[in-house]
Amino acid sequence: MDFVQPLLDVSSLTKRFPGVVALDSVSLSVAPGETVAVIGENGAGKSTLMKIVAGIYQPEAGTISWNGNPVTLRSVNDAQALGISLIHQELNLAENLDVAGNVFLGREPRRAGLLQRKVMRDRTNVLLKRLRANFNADTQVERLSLGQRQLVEIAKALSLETKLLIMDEPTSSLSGGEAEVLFDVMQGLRQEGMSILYISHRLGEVKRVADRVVALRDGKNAGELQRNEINHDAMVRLMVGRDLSQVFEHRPQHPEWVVLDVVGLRTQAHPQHQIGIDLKKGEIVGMAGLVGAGRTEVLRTLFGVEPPVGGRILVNGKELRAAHPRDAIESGMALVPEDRKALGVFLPESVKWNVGLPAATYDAKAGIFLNRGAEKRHAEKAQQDLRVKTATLETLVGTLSGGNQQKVALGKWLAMRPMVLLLDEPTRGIDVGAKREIYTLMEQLAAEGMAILFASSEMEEILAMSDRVIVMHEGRQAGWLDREDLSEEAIMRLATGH
Amino acid sequence: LTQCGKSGEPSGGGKPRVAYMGNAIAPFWTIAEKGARKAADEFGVEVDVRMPANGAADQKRMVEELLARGIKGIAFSPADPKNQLDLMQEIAKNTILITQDSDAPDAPRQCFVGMDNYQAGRLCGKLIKEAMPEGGTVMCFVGRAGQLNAKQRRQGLTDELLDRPEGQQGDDPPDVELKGAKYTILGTRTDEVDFAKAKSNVQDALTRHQDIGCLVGLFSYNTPKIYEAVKEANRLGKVKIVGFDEEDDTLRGVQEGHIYGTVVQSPYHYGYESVRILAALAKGDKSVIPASKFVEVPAKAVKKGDVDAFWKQLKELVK
Amino acid sequence: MKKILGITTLLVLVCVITAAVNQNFLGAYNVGNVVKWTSLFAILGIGAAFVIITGGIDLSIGSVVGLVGTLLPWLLVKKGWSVPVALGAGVSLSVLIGLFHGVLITKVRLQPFVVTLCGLLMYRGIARTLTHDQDQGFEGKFDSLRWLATGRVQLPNDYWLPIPFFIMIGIAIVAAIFLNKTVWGRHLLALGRNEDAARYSGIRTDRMIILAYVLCAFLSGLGGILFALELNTVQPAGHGNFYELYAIAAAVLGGCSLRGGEGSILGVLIGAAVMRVLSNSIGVLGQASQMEFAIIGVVILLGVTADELLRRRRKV
Amino acid sequence: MKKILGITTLLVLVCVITAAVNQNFLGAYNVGNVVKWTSLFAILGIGAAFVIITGGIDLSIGSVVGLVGTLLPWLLVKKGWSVPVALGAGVSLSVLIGLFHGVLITKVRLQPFVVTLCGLLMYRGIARTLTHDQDQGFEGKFDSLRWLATGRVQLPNDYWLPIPFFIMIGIAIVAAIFLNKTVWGRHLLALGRNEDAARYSGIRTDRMIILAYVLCAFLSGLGGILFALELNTVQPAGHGNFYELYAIAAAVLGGCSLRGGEGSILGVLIGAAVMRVLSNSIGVLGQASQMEFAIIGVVILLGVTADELLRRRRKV
Ligand SMILES: Nc1ncnc2c1ncn2[C@@H]1O[C@H](COP(=O)(O)OP(=O)(O)OP(=O)(O)O)[C@@H](O)[C@H]1O
Ligand SMILES: Nc1ncnc2c1ncn2[C@@H]1O[C@H](COP(=O)(O)OP(=O)(O)OP(=O)(O)O)[C@@H](O)[C@H]1O
Ligand SMILES: [Mg+2]
Ligand SMILES: [Mg+2]
Repeated sequence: MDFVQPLLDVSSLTKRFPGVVALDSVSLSVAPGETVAVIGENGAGKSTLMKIVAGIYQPEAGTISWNGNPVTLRSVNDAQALGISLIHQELNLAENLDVAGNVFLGREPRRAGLLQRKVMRDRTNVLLKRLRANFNADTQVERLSLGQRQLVEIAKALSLETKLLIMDEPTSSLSGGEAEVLFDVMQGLRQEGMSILYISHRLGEVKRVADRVVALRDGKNAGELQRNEINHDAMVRLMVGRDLSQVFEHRPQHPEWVVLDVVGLRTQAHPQHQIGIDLKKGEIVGMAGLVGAGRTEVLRTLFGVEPPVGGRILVNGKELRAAHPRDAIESGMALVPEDRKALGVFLPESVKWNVGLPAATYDAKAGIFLNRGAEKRHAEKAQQDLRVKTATLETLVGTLSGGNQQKVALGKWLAMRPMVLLLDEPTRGIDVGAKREIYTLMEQLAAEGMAILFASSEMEEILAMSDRVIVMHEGRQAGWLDREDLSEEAIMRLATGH
Repeated sequence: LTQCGKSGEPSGGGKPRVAYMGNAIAPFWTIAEKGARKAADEFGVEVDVRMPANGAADQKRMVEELLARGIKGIAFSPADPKNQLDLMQEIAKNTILITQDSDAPDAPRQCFVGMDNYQAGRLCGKLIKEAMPEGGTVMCFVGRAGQLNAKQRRQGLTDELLDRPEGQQGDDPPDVELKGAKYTILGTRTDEVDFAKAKSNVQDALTRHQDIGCLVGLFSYNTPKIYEAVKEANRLGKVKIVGFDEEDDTLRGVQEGHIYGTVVQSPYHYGYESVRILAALAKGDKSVIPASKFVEVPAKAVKKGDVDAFWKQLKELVK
Repeated sequence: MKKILGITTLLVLVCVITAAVNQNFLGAYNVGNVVKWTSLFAILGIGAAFVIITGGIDLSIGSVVGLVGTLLPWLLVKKGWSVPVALGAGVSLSVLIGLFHGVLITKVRLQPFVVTLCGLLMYRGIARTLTHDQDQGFEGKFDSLRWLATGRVQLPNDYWLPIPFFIMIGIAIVAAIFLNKTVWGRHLLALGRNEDAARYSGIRTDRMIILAYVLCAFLSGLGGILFALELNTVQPAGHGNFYELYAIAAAVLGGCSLRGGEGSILGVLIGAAVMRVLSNSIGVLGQASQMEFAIIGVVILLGVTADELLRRRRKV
Repeated sequence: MKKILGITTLLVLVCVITAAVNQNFLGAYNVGNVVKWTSLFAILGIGAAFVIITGGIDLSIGSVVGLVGTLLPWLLVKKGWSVPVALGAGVSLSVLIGLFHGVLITKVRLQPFVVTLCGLLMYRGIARTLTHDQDQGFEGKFDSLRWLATGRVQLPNDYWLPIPFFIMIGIAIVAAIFLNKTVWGRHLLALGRNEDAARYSGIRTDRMIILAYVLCAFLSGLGGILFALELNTVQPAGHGNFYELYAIAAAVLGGCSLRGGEGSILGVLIGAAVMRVLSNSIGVLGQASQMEFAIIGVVILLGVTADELLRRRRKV
């Protein structure tokens, strides 16, 4: 291979956090116009590496060169000045502003200090159209679903005059269709000569987009794959250090007893449509749809987060009038929400604290006193069952990697032994290994008789895990598919409203 | 849109409406209110009584509101006469102005009802001298040191204790120690009318000065708080207490002999006389104003000997 | 706009009721005065709004009003400084105070509540110590300076507008443009809701926050000067007490959320007007001043409750 | 624990310095008094802490102190109610006030700052109106009731502990157990951290928030009663003014974050002690009361700054 001066060359970067070495002498380089995928298990150090490159964290050791010149990145501004921009794994938007405001935040087109709103709006709309978003520049970010917000983040990154675009799991809340659009856009960028650092746990995507794959394991370089070497098994081997079979085999149950019976449910976001669901004991039902299809809305309503506009919910034959999640919990339901950072876990509290919280009321001694023993047991069990990678049970959840946070969000409900488990994007941002663990767990829970309803944007997951699938389209229940009829085409047809 | 402001209000059965304004919220002014209302009944006027929580700033606003109400006269107690001249000019321009309780000779007021707080302070100084003839240390306690009556009382007392001759008025800041031949004024502690602070100020002083001679309450509530704190410290008798005004607890302390004496003004008469004069002026009768433009309501010292009679009389007045 | 509908309705309602009961309420004299007080408090409210938009709070407003308001007559009368120098000292002092707050909050990362609470105590103490707790006033001099607060622009029919009204309108226009039309205002709003997002977007959040505290302290100082000129007499221990609450209340009534990221300058003006008109109408209607607080509290509470309930209904 | 290290050091420092300059500081009389005032303010601080832990704020504390504190002597002396009935009325009233705040905040979704600011105004106004602004006192009677505030438990060497100290310790122990050992305390902390996540975890956040406001108002009312008993006479217009700031300051100094989700009862006690000891030592050292505020402000600011800087150094 000819020697090309790399655009970015990072060598022997080391970064420590209290109790962990997040990066241990990691090196990485990106050539102009190259797309490099960085893969690794949860907590491998991918995001930390990217944040250092983007000027958010400062490394303890190591050097960063830009076009061959060593640079020190003290702040986001330093990195931006070079032409480095980052789409964060966890969304960071000013929800009080509209989409255009967020896309141009910090770099607003201005004349004599005055905002040029029209320019912002027009340019944003062009970007949104390019991403085929179903909202426009004037929409308040507050009103967008998680997936839609991710599109805003992407639009924001695209709007930058960037030489190196870092995308930290940009598709974790996107479904296949939107991801395809993104890949088209990336293709275009690449042709314009932009370099891209791409992080994803969806190995199929990585294979599609990457020129080269760099793997991290436990904060160290674990190897590289050139374009022609990239395949699923090779990537898994680098990340995990051993083989994992590619496809997860779901063993369908044949249950009879309907534990969750939803009739004519109308949600607040889409009161004009009625939803009907019959979820049987031991069954795993998937919920598919495009971004903003209304899946989260249905799960939230079932869980009592907001009252339904109409319809009935029967759990185990008893009518549930959920005015509060607590009512839903009491009737045997649990929900692992999509937005784990805001809703799923308490970041500034420990693993033990988080896992013990829902069950605390039921474990209490004399009805009111905290039962620390039970709390510890739950936490230990969750850590074992889910293989949460944490230094101790006292570690703050906020310092765990995204995947491990997700495990905590799930783990806190296991102690409650719910009859109906609602999962909203259960493997969002989770690595292949952990994903398998979660699938195994879902499988096992279903076998024990738990009924599971899960919303997912990942086609493979829907196909692999579901006994049946509900497809949503713009708040409407577009149709049901039985396992025999499941196929990507069938789902997409319903999801796009054809 | 026609304007029908100045003609006054249709309410009140045609009686003219006058206003009586204090300079703070205190029992002193509640007694004055009694007198004002009594006079209003007797002389056929309606009276609006106003007390500002926040001194001069509130007074200005209240005056504006009263004038907007079409009031026929105001008996005003300036919280800061030197700097409230234009406010008083504004009153005088729109209605009848008299001052009461504290005077502003430069203002266009028709007359002044009351007495000098400075003289009351001198009187208090004399009480201290009687209580502590051999001399000693004195400490003052007050809600707001900057407020005029507090300033005058403190100055009068200071001048008396430092043996400045009558007619020679000093100007001493409240936060310094003043040494005289026999008497030393250790300072003045303020509490912003927070009673808890008023009490803990006394406690702190008792802790700091184990040999303190006399504690003086300049605002009406200060004296009872001094009394309580001294009692709790088991130093009644060893520490002399002198005060101002006629709070029940102060008078009780005087009765018991634990408070040496208190200087009382007669707020009831301030109220009564002010409204009497305003009522007459509102009806066009100027004969109520003496040539000196000074309607005196003198202050006096109440000690153990005369407290019973004074109290009985007071109770009758405010009934 | 929608956010201030409720409070505007409340304002109109109070005005209509008071005018119906006592015609003098709409008389030239009263209108001029209400406008004057509203203007003075609105200046403080605008300052408070900037800080509230960043998600912070400034409890020291009243004490800054007190300190600067005491210093001005003290420097002029007791120390004999010239007018421009004394004014300059007051303004610079307040800017420095704001800088001090901002730096402690952003660089030392102290909580705004704590920093400005200490400020509340300190500036009050300094004012009292410097002046030995003596009332300060202009003693009938400096009338041309006092015109800034007491001057009037005559209108037909005896009506007049006070000079502070024009000062306030000037400030409000600049503030509204700053907040809604400039990049900086945009950044202020963004960091108020999500500081990380703003920082990751390359906004120098610390500078913007410091700026907000400087603006607030500056407007408090300016307010302090105007209040002092208007009142003529200033009590170091009491001048401006509780004004931070009025200022914050005006801002919050006007639609600023204490969670940050929201606020409208017009709203603040209306909020300040509500507070002043209420207080005035209680006085003009001849209610006992004991009840003034209670009535203001109840009316504001009814206003915001109605507002919230209406808004919720509109949503559903 | 670590969070209160700084403030404890500050407390010890102030004590040592004051004691070195004036031995009377450690004398029986002064110690008893300081302990008493600390206890009274700590009761308010504990109440404030509960509300602050939910991420809210209660500005009405001082007015509730004022209202309940005025009502007690008024009901007993002026209205001739019996002691248990009057006490019961005071306590019920404060609980109702808390309920009212909590419901407005959780059900009508008003901002705590607004609700309790209106409360500040209303309860003060009610107290003043009911009593026509007259001072209320026990007039030398009810000494056995007043024992609750003025009673003493003798210790060796003339030292004594005031009854309010024991009341406060009782409350503090219950509060600490509630906060750290019970499910409710856990729920309170959780919702303070993140109300949405708490609701998604099945916590009835509304009820817990209401409970916090009820506790705060109840403790304010109790504090109001004790202050009144201690002071013998109270002024409706002034009693308790600014006490909310002292209470909140005690809580914040003691490690409660105004962002919610954090707080320690022991910290609040120490925070209250710092405030009182500072004030006392200024008096005992004979500083002018004009400077008291300034000194308290500066010392607290230095304390929290040092604390923050030290903590940061430890982290790095
Ligand atoms: N701010 C922080 N404080 C302490 N520890 C941290 C912090 N951020 C990351 N870590 C730790 O550093 C390690 C690397 O985390 P990082 O977020 O880089 O992982 P990742 O590869 O991006 O994982 P994921 O795929 O789950 O996003 C983890 O062990 C994590 O717990
Ligand atoms: N708080 C809200 N207010 C108003 N509209 C909302 C709100 N949250 C979501 N929506 C809208 O409701 C629709 C459904 O959103 P929902 O989050 O249920 O979709 P989803 O299928 O889960 O999509 P995603 O994959 O993006 O999470 C979207 O169009 C979104 O814009
Ligand atoms: Mg990551
Ligand atoms: Mg969703």
